[in-house]
Amino acid sequence: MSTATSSQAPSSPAPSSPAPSSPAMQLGRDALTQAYRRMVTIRAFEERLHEEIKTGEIAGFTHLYCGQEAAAVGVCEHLDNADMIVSTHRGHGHCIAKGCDVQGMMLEIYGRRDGLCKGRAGSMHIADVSIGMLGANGIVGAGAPQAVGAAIAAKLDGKGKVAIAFSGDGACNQGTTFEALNMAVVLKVPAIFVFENNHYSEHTGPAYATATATDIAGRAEAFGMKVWRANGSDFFSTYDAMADLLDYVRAGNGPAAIELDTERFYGHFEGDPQRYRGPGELDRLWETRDCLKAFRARVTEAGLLDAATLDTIESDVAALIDTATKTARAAPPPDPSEVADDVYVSY
Amino acid sequence: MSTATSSQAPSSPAPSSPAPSSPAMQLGRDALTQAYRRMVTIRAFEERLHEEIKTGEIAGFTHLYCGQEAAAVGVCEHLDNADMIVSTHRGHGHCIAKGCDVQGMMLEIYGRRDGLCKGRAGSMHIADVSIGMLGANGIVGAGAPQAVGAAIAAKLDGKGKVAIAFSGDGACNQGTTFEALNMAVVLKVPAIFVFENNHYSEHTGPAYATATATDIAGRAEAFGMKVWRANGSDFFSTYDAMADLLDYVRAGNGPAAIELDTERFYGHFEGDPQRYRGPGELDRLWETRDCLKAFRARVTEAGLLDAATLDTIESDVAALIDTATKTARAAPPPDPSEVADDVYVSY
Amino acid sequence: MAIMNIREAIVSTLHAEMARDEKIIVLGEDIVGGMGTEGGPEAIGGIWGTTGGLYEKFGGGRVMDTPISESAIIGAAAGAALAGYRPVAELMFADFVGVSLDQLWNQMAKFRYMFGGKTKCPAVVRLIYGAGMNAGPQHSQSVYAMLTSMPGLKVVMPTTPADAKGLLCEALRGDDPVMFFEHKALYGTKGEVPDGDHVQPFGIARMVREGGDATIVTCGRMVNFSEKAADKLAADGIGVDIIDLRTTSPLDEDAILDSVESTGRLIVVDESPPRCSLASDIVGIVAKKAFSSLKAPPEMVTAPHAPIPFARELERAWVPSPKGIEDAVRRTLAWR
Amino acid sequence: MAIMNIREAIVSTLHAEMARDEKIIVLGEDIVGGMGTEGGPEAIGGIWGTTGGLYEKFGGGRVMDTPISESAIIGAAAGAALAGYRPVAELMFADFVGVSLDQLWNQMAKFRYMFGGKTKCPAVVRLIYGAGMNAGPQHSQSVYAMLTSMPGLKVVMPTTPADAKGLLCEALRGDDPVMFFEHKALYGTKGEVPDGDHVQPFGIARMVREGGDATIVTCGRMVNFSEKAADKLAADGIGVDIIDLRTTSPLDEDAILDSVESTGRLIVVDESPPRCSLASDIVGIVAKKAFSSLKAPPEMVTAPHAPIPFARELERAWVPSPKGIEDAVRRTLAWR
Ligand SMILES: Cc1ncc(C[n+]2csc(CCOP(=O)(O)OP(=O)(O)O)c2C)c(N)n1
Ligand SMILES: Cc1ncc(C[n+]2csc(CCOP(=O)(O)OP(=O)(O)O)c2C)c(N)n1
Ligand SMILES: [Mg+2]
Ligand SMILES: [Mg+2]
Repeated sequence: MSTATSSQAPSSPAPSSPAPSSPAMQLGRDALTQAYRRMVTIRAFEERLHEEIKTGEIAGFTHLYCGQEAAAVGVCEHLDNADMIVSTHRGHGHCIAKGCDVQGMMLEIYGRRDGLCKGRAGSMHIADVSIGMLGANGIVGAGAPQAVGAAIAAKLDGKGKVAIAFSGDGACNQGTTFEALNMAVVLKVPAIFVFENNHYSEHTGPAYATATATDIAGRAEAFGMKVWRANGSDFFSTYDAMADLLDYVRAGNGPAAIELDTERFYGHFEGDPQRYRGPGELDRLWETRDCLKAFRARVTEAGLLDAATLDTIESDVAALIDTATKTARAAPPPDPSEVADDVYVSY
Repeated sequence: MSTATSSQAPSSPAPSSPAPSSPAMQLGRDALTQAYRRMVTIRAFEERLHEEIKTGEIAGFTHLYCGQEAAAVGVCEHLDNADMIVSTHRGHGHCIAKGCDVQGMMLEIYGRRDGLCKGRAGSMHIADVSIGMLGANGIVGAGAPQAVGAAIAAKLDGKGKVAIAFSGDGACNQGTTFEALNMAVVLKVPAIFVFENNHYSEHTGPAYATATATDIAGRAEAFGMKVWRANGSDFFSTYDAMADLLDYVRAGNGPAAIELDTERFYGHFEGDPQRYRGPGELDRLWETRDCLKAFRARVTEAGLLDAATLDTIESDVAALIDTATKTARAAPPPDPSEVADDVYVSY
Repeated sequence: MAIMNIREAIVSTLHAEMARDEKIIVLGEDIVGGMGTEGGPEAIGGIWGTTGGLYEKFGGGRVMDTPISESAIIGAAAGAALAGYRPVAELMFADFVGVSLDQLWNQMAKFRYMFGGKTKCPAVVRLIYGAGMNAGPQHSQSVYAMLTSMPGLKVVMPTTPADAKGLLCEALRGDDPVMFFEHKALYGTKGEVPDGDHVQPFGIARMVREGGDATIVTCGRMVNFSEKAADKLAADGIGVDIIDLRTTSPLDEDAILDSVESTGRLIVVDESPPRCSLASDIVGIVAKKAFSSLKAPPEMVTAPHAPIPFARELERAWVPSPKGIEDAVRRTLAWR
Repeated sequence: MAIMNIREAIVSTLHAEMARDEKIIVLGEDIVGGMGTEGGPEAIGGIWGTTGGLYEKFGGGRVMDTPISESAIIGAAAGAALAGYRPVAELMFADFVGVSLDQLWNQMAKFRYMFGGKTKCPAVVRLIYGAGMNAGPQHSQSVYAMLTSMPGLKVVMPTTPADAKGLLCEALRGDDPVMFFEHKALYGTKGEVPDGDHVQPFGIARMVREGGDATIVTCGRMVNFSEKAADKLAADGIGVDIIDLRTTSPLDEDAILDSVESTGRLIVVDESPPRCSLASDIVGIVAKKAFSSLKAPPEMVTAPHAPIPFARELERAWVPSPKGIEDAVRRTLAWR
């Protein structure tokens, strides 16, 4: 149904073998190292949060991105600070992939004074507009129209920049998402809709809540938009499809959409009993759809990076996250007297 | 693209020649007479309003349905009072086709005490829930979700009844419409979405505002819904497609959608200068897409009804509308002291 | 009389009422939980635990899990209500009125009036609201003032398990659209609940305690905070009347005016920013109708004019505090 | 000084400001009119005539006609503002906040605060509001109270052509989201408009007239109605202060309090239902901050707690009337 050849059918769980001309496989050592570092950073960040939350120190709702790292990184490795993204309630991965300061994020999630958003945002609203991260969002579907607006700006700036809206499979049932898809086509702006289909909308399967569960991209297509599909649990599949998609969009052909088939490895939010999962489901997912494992296998087999390099990245990142966490735990809280600051620029 | 054979491509303006097994052509004399009477009633009602409004007696915004009579009647002739419809800001035709009292409607549009809605609704909100007319609506796109709810009720009642949402080509850009399409499929309820594509959304052409202007039905299809297409300016084409569609929906197969290609013969609202129309456009439409002319030609040629019968219907209706209008003009206004009545059943 | 918390009172009342009236249907996001998964229906049973077992007992025809489409959820409730049913729609967070307001405000609230008083729209919308869980700026708001301002809607806010049952029964048996607010921080509140039929008519406030020195008018979680403040004041021999409004539309003006006429001092406590709030609404009514009874400026204890921040220290600073209420009472009493 | 009406003041200001600042962009439904038709762009030029010529002068890149998708319109404005532009989005009828509230309330209003004060969202939303055209229950509402209650938004409503220019310029040069209300019954109001640069800062009320016997606080079309009432009262030697708020957020409390402190009598006139309204908001502030100055119960002249009916006789009964205002003033003065 796609008007573009998809490097991977969304339903198949196995990592795809990249096209011979795979742009990802052409990446240099540094680029591959950075991609792996980013994915490992997301993984380590989330798994540490999973532990920290058990201590009761972290307040509010936290939605872990763990399992979907290849999606965020496979998309964002194509971007620079002038490209913009809008994220979701499950935004840590998008933030890290776009380059948000990990220490600032950890401080924010801990609700500290020096957090990226001064402790007002928490996990669900992290933003750093200065690097094109226009915000995680607690309202499902709210980001897509904002990406259209950012894309209007990008088009007027005329520098070939793009605006990307990350959405989940559940978000693609929200009216705002459809309005955004249609308006992006009408205004022919460089907006890109990335649908991360992780097969769950909270505790509900898309087979139930999404009339066309197996083909979310088809909905975008019905608005006359060119769409791609890829394996969101595989960096190479996602990166390659995005390379093709971005050539199309940056060339001024208007918006595009991509459906990324992926999995979340933890609950919808921390504390979720996950009774909706089948027996052995999580073990199977960790076994067959772990993007880090897939990446390691791919680059070592192809002789692009050696195991030692990857191990070093992992230990470096582990140290980084450990420091960030300890710093956050020890950091001072916000000053209650500032509760009503920054509501307006001037009032 | 349709999964059902469409008796008429939406783009072609000419009335379609009915399929040999045309259910409409099988209709008896009484049924045909009633269908024509209803279409003529809408036409006469609207053209009289067009004149009355010039006198300044009628307040507010009035959107005339004239030109689309075959759509409303081709759909509603299949319904009884237990089937439900929700309408739009351009609702007079749907009301009359569903059986609303014409005198009560005229009184309402004149803002009189004894109007169908006591003068509180005016042209844009006429309703008679007792006969399954759940209301015209001033908010574009608001009706579709309500039809899903009415369809939930119809499904629970288990009597094979349906709920129909009339929408325009412009309304199919509103998020609520998409949410309703998806939810109807998910809940598998007997909701029917009738898209009357009259090629204008206020002063804008669908080629501009609707990314897939030439194929609105395709949007419903993307939600996994079975769709039909027909000529909404031809009673026979619409009636036949709806017969097929209703067999499908009443059988419990879930929702369906139909795109009706039609034309509005007056402005978006009374007072609209219509400068967006092309030279001679209106003359051409009256010439080629007048559903009354088409009906008359069809039934007389086929010898189903004779010209005299049709003439009598027209003069009967003319008299009816004239009385309704004169009565409305002379009728008493609402009592201002009742301005805050009926807000609640009990408070 | 059984002892249960508000969550239990709501779920048991929904069970009982759905058994009583087959026209009652329930819809919302993840209210069943597990649809379309290996775990299957009821794997979770509702985010808030207020709809558990309904699907199993009454089936998917009457208990509908929906896509993430709040406008369609509320719109479907409006349509089903016009068609003769009694839908109970859940807005998982009251903040989601942002994506469904039209169907509440321009549709179900107006149908009866707009259609000439010839129809009714008996829909109940359950809105989970309020701060206290560090859910942040978009998941903690108290939107009752906005909905109270809208003619055609009734607005209800139980603070005890007994009222949760009584007010929900009244909502499900009445014929008008009801906005039923459930404070997420009060779900665990325990109390006695009358067995069998228990209907609490709207528009009748609950006199939480009578003290005579000043009148505290409040609702929701602020009732508890006001009691905390009252305990402190009692230690100094200061007695306050505490009025739990129960419903803000209709409003029990008499209860408010009677108390203020005897105390002459009014403190309104409202878990929301100050502008065009319930706090100013009550003060406006009292200033107009009990002007000469007022012995001191009415106090409004509200949150600041700011969004609700995430961090514990900030959220605590945002929400009106027992101390803030206590200080306000002392201010009114000290006023000369 | 040129004489023009409010409609002309708005369209000329948009032209001038867009020429001054290329970051200003405009979007909305049929604001160009004729897109995708044989008549072509500008065939109509906006339903309200407030955007005429913009497309021709500044092109489709900066002047965008949109589909009927209010959430996407406001959301796009929010996104473009974060991305460094100054979008001016039109809601053809203010009632359509019902289908776009989330992007106003939970998004653009909260960005700056929620994101740690490190960003700004300079979006201007033009809302055409108010009764008087028999547009019925869904096309006549004054939704300013709802938006005034929301921290992060500024709420503005000009009543003269000069203020239309001055306030719009301030909105387009400021860095916060502004809800710019245009009353459909005031578009034809004529008056002098300063040539060249004219910026009217927010939070400064306009003293329409000073009379000294009582204080009328109002905004929008009710300013005119209050003047009509004042003329009648003047004939009986009664002089009133009339305060046109100009902006309800920020609010010029000083202007209100100063006047009430000298008159001791307050009448708030508000074109909306009474509950949680701007009327009660003002009364609440005055009762709290000018308690001892008040010589009589504050009067709130509002619409009834009912939707806005269509028929002329009913709409006229719904909207506050000059007579109603006059009576309220006489009541406060007669009060002993
Ligand atoms: C408007 C709105 N409705 C409902 C919710 C509650 N909610 C938060 S996340 C979520 C599920 C989203 O599913 P999906 O889009 O697939 O994203 P995922 O959680 O899988 O990353 C829901 C229903 C919300 N935050 N906002
Ligand atoms: C939510 C909303 N947005 C905008 C409008 C203003 N409006 C009224 S009718 C209309 C055009 C509708 O076009 P279409 O759906 O094609 O119906 P038609 O007028 O052609 O019958 C618009 C934009 C409205 N009433 N409601
Ligand atoms: Mg998902
Ligand atoms: Mg149309």
